[in-house]
Amino acid sequence: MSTQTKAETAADEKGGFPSLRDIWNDYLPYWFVAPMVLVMVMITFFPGAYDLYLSLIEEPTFNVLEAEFVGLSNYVTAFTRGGALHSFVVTITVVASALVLESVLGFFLAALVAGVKSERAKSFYRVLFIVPMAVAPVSMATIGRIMLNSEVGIIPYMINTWTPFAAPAFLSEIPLLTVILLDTWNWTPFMFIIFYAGLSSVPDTLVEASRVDGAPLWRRYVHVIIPYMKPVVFVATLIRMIDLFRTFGVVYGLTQGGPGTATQLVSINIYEQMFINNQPGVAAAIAVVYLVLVIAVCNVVIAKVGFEGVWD
Amino acid sequence: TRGGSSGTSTGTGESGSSGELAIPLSEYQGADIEWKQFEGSKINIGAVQHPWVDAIKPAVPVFEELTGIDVVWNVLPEQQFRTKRQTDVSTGAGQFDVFFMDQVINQFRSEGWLQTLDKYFNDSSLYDENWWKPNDLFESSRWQAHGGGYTDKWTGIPITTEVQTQFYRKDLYEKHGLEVAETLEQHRQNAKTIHENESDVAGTAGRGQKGYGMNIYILNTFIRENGAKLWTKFPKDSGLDTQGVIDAATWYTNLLRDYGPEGASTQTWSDVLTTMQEGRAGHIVADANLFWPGLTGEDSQVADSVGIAKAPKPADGTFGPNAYNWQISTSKNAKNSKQGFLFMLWASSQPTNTWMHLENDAAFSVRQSVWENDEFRSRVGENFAQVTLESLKEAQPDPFDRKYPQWGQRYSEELQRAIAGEKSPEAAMKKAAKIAEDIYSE
Amino acid sequence: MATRDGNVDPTTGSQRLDKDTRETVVRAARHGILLLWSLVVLFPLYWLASMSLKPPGEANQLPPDWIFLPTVYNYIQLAQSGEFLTAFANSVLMVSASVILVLLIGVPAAYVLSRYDIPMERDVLVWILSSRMLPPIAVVIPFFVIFQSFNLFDTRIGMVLMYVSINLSLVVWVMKAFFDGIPETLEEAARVDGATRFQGFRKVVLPAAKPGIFSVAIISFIFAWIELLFGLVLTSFKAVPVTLFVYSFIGSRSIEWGMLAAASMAMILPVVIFLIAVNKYLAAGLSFGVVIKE
Amino acid sequence: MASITLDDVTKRFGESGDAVVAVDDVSLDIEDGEFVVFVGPSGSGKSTLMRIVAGLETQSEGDVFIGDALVNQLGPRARDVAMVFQNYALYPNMTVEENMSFGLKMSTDLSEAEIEAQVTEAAEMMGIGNLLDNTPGELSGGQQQRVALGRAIVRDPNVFLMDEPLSNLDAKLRTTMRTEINRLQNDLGVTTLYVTHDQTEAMTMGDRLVVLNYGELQQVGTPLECFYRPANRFVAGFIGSPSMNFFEGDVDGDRLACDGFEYELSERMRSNVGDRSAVTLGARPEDFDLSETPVKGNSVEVTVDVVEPMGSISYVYLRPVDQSHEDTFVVEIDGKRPISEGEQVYAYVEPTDVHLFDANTGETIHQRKLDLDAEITPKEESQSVSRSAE
Amino acid sequence: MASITLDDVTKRFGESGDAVVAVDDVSLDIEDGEFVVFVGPSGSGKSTLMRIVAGLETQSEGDVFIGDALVNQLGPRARDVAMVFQNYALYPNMTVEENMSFGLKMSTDLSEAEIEAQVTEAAEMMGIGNLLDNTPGELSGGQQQRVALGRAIVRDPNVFLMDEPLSNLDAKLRTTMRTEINRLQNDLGVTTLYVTHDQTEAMTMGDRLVVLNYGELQQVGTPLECFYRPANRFVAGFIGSPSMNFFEGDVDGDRLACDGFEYELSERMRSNVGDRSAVTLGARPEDFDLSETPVKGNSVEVTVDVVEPMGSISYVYLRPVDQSHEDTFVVEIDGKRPISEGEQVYAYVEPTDVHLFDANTGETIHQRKLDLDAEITPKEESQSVSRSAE
Ligand SMILES: Nc1ncnc2c1ncn2[C@@H]1O[C@H](COP(=O)(O)OP(=O)(O)OP(=O)(O)O)[C@@H](O)[C@H]1O
Ligand SMILES: Nc1ncnc2c1ncn2[C@@H]1O[C@H](COP(=O)(O)OP(=O)(O)OP(=O)(O)O)[C@@H](O)[C@H]1O
Ligand SMILES: [Mg+2]
Ligand SMILES: [Mg+2]
Repeated sequence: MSTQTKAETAADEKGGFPSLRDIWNDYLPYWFVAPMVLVMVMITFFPGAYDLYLSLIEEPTFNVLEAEFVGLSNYVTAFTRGGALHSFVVTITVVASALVLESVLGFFLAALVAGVKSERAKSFYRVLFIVPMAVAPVSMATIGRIMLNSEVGIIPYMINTWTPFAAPAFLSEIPLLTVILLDTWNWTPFMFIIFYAGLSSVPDTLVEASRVDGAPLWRRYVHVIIPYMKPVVFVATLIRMIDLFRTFGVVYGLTQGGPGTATQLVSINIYEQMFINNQPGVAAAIAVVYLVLVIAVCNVVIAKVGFEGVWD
Repeated sequence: TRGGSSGTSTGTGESGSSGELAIPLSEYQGADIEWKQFEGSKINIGAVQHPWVDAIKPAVPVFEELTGIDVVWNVLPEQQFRTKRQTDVSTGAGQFDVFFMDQVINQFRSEGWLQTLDKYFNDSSLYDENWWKPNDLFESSRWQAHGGGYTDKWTGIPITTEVQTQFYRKDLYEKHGLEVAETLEQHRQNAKTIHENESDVAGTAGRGQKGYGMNIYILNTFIRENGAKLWTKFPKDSGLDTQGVIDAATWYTNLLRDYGPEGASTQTWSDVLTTMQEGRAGHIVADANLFWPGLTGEDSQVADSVGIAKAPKPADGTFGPNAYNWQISTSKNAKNSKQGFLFMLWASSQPTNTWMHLENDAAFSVRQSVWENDEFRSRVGENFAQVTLESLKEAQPDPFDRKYPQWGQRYSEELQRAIAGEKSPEAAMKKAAKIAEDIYSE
Repeated sequence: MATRDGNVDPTTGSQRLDKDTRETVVRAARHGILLLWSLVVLFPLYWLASMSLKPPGEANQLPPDWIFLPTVYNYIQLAQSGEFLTAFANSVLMVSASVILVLLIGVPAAYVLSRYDIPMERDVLVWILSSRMLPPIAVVIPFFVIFQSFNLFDTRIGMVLMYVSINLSLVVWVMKAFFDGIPETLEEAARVDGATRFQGFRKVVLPAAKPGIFSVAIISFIFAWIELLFGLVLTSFKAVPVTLFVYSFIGSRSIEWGMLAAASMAMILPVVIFLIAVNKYLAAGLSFGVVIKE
Repeated sequence: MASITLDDVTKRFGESGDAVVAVDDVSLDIEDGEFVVFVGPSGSGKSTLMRIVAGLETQSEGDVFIGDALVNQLGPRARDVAMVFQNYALYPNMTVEENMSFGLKMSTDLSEAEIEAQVTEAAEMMGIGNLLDNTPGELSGGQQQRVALGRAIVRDPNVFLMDEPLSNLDAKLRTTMRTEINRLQNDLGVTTLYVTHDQTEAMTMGDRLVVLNYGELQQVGTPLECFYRPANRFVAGFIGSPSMNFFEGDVDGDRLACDGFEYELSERMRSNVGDRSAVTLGARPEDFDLSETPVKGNSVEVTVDVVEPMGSISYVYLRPVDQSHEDTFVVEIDGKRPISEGEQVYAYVEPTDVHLFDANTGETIHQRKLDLDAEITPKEESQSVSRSAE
Repeated sequence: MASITLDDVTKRFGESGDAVVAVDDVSLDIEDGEFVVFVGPSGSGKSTLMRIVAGLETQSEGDVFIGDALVNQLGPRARDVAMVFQNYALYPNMTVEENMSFGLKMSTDLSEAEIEAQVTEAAEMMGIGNLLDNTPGELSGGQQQRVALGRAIVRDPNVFLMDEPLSNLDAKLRTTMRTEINRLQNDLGVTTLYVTHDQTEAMTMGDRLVVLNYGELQQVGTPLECFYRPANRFVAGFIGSPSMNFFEGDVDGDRLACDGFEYELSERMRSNVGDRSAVTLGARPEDFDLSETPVKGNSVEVTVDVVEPMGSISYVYLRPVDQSHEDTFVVEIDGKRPISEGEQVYAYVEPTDVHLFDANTGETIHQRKLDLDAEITPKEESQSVSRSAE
């Protein structure tokens, strides 16, 4: 750690042992990170190691001595019969489009709400816009299915009766788009709330300076406000990206990855391999490849965007 | 409705030891079984959300009184239950002493997760053949409990059976002068007539969604009736690319695509049910015992106009509807398998089954005697009971080989693609055949 | 003073709208868009609510009865179900506890990550994030094993820890970003004022980071509140969260739309209450917020 | 390039009940190209007034015109002003160069190269040419302030608003900057409002001074007018450093009885005093002479309290020997003249150098005599608002 | 209460390759209770030095002692210092009262009531008593600065560090505050380091001045020492406002040939010059006399370029008639004396008032003569470090 961790106490001045309070403050950074590290070690190493182990053996067993290691055969299966590649493509499509939609929409809404003058209206929007996140995935999927159902769903009904357009069969004709839009409805709030909090920590003076400098509204955002809240924007987007990567519940409930495998996200594939096809080894292999991929993506993003644009 | 049935619940003594027992203990005490030998212990039952659970729960105090064993329940929807069951057995945790089993029987068995029950059947303190009357069970049910013919051992005990029949709108049939279809061609013609002459009503509806309880479950009926079968030669030839299969798939796909509702390829059984309930389809082929209560119940807008008949068959085919059994089994690491076995016997016994079907709206008994029971027949309707009973007697359940989940899932995906119009049924079935064979060729 | 023409901007020579008019237009546009999105947000919620208030069988009727006589039948059923209330209370308890705990663990760690030079910082950050990368489905079995061996299975403590673990990386990352935005001079001033590092953190930095803290609190609450898989696999009786309960209305024979909707509505409620409770802190950080004028 | 007119401008902060009146009914005409310096105590509303002109703050009442246009409704962008903020308000995420070029990019169509050239030139002028790639966090206070100033002057706006732009610079740099700003303003002819606390800046930079107190206009006039012809006691005391000494006195015929001494009023003073019974006498430190003996009339015998040597001059704090309280007044003497604390001397002011103020309203009733009167007499009627001050 | 010793302290920012040396090998002894004023151009390392003493920045090399203790390893809390930050660094979420009492709460055991009493007293002293419930965002610049100052002075630390604490105050308030700070420092006897750009503050407040340039010590001494006995050309030019005029010249026997005029060197000068061929002549603006005729030797004929009237004095910018370039120098004259631009006059400085510097190193080689030499001669050897400056 940096020079700042240096002891701050005048231990030698007082002589004798440093007090508890001094020990607390002198090693504050260590105390501060210790619980986090502890939890992290617990929740990362074991599951990761387990999946790796599982991906290398034939039959799942907890007895390592009994395990029959089969090398990369599970990986081969994953990419041949397992449809791993396809599900990566589907996942990346969903991640990329939903991420863009949600970020842009979330920021746009946050900025609009931040500019609302009336405190009460502001509060109203703030609460309302967050609520979709609170709809449990079970409800989302079940209710979503019925609302989108071509026969009995209210949304196709409304489109058919109130607009000149014919409603598409959401879940069979445009399943991917449906999934993306539904996720947008569901998770734009996440971006909204973080961006909103980020916006509220931009000092007024900066905005004022840019106004005097003659920047039109959008440039103020592009050049002053967003750069200032860059860390927040970056982190929110990154986290959302990762969450999108592992999206499961709603999509599974909605389409079960179908029709066919049109919406078979990696998470759904892993689920099916594990719990339906009962091929834990293949599931674990996909998980391992996937984890490596996501870590690589994050590393690149963090290195390229984070450390070269946000944190330097 | 059965409002408020719970996700997970401790089912110990809902009516408690106080009050009347639902079924007199004497019905059981006559058996040559030492019911009380595990007094004071407890069993944990993992179950899916199923009418069987609702039907049996009020009777459980009887079992508790009879044996002194406490029963606790873990009831979940199918998908969630599957996750939990698999976690439990694959890690050897053995939390469930008794749990619902379905298509994965043979897989679980070959993994060594399931305990076969024969040693308990052979234990005279646990089993009395004369009392339990195994031959009262439908043959198809017993066959499925033996791994669909893949083993000669009991893998569990069947508790419910479902068989496919045809439901149709009597009013619409009357209006358009239609006869109830006996052949597939008639079935299609009826759909066509309704589809073309009724606004807002589709000719038919059917499961298009993938999954082994979904589209292929229905299709398998027509496959067998077309003279084909799954695994012409196990494990070399899946039979999925035979002409019979391709014809069946083409017929089913075209039926749904031509006269089915929008988005048929994503319809699940519940969508089909809802569609029919709301009067938006002319007829369906679906599980008699599960759909009948729904279609005639208060949720339904067509309660008075729904008719039932045996499933159609090809003009030159043999009748053989698909049937499906839930069974309950016990795992290798379960701590109270013997107690569990007692529960299985008790739950599937004639007195319990009869009571469940007389006192509840249940209609899924695995016992022929129940279907022949007059009181039951008058409750559910003579026509329904007769159609179902006849169908059950001739039912031909799917044989679930050990890797059925793997290839079955892919097979259903292919069928779904065909229904969605992404590829031809023929191509889909050929692909499915290849997948199935590949899986075993490794 | 001579009266002057106030509507022409001399610098551009272009006709500009009067500021009041312009403000009104902008305001109308702003609220127009916001209301539109409100509608998008509200319609499914409205539909959910209406399903929960309709008698069985009418939930999915088309054309819908836009106006109908609401019945609270479903809610009464819910309220009478002791199990629902137990699970609900259980969830509230576990989730709240987990939010407090995750903030206690995560916020200080985020502070350190933001303020100190950490060796291999990037890798540490990625590592923390990696706890969030795998789909829960891929890690639930190992957790089940851990829970079994530490006797955490089906305990509230176990679930609280689980919730902490799913939210920790979020809290650490988001809070790091917020701390990055708080000028270090504030702590310097505090330390010169005789505050210990800890006091500087608690009394000066934390208050400035309020919007961030409260927004991650909300998000963590929601993530834990709607969490399903871990609740499913890691509990069976005593620590069952309310999410699982919603499943009970998806039967093998029919879906109880009204009950499902009522339970879903009931699940939204605590989130809304929580939101309203912390609402005012969401925008009270360093400054009084950017007011985007024009 | 534009004139600025403020018409009865008032700004209140907070709820109407306990509102702070930061600017109180200020009317002001600033000509095109004029350089106006705002002075006033801390909190007197200078920054607020600037922000109102910039369009950052909306006045509670009154109108603002830039050129002939009423700009009440316009934002800063439309007003085309450049501003140096009191707290710099640099963009922390941008380098110095980006900070300085931002305004140009936003408000002009100049090419990258032109912008760079202008920014480099301005940065060189500010002595921060070598810091162009640093971010504000890496700069010293004075460097930051110069960036803030540079950011404004690279532009070619209608109006310059500069809020204490040199407060963190050392005297030498300040002199340079002062000259640069003046030169620039002359060259460009941009109307400029300038806030400063520095007497030198106030006296030398502006065409006119605007003196504010508690949000109210005290006087508007050329620096020398304000210095030699203060409209009231507040202005007299505020302009000039060290500030004017005031002595409260009771009029007693042709004498003024102050605490510790009596002062004989001249003819002109008497007529100006009229029938007031209490007036305040004011005399600037630099107008006093000290002598060993009471050379002239009106000499006051004083004790030297403190001597503050300043180099070329010294400030001497004196207390009338007969005075009942401990207050001192200050006089300025030649730095090389030896004088020591405790010494007793006589202080004397020429009667022509004395101001008299109404003791109640603070209004000036008698101005000093001035040789260069002609020179500083306002061309037009001096806009002076006299109100009671302090 | 403690002495402060800096021992070869160096501070570099940035990577070793292109590091900025903000403080360059500074050694300094500050006595217990001393009031030391740091001056130097913007960016010369004053704030950095303060921050090193506070423990906010760790020096790259060297040791810092407070009292007898080596404090390199101690944080600000253990050093027990109070600091006024150049940019105020007020806590934005706290009210003025909370801002001011924070330090007391953290570093003392005083009761709530005592703290409140002290804060209220200090706030009254600062003239911000009525703003106690406001947050910093609602204050004017000067008010914020007073809060920052108040926050420091309510405490009773070992050392006061004040970084331009009065830069945003008006002259009058500044005078008051100056006196208050001095009084307080006298009363408490707390060692104080004070950064200022204000000549008056620099000359009047401190016991000693520390002059910095480019992070290097230029001179340490009493204010008058620095003024009258500058160690080098940089100090000579930096202290005093307007600053000393410099003329480059070539030594030609006993004459100095400058551009535009020749200057006859006195005996003492000649001996001080030694064998240097190029020296710089320095004379302060206030030491010049202007006359219509060349009264004395060494008079230079000059043209009046600009006149800056300042009230009691005026600054006149002059250019030697024969000079080849356009540069002017400045002289200070009586404000009442009439003079107009373009006029031709003669400027003259007494030979005793002239400084000479080595043209290459900038080192002072000849100091002016001084009557009160005795008074300002350092008691001990003046710590002066002479290096080439500018
Ligand atoms: N964090 C930093 N990183 C890089 N350079 C720095 C940093 N802080 C200060 N500097 C540089 O160090 C030098 C000294 O800065 P310092 O703030 O001490 O100057 P100062 O004497 O206080 O100036 P001023 O009077 O303008 O406040 C400056 O050139 C500045 O740019
Ligand atoms: N946002 C605000 N809310 C409440 N009061 C405010 C606000 N801004 C300024 N004030 C008050 O208005 C008055 C004038 O403030 P202003 O900043 O104009 O003073 P100033 O003349 O610039 O002073 P300084 O020389 O100290 O910068 C002050 O008393 C200040 O406390
Ligand atoms: Mg101000
Ligand atoms: Mg500084």
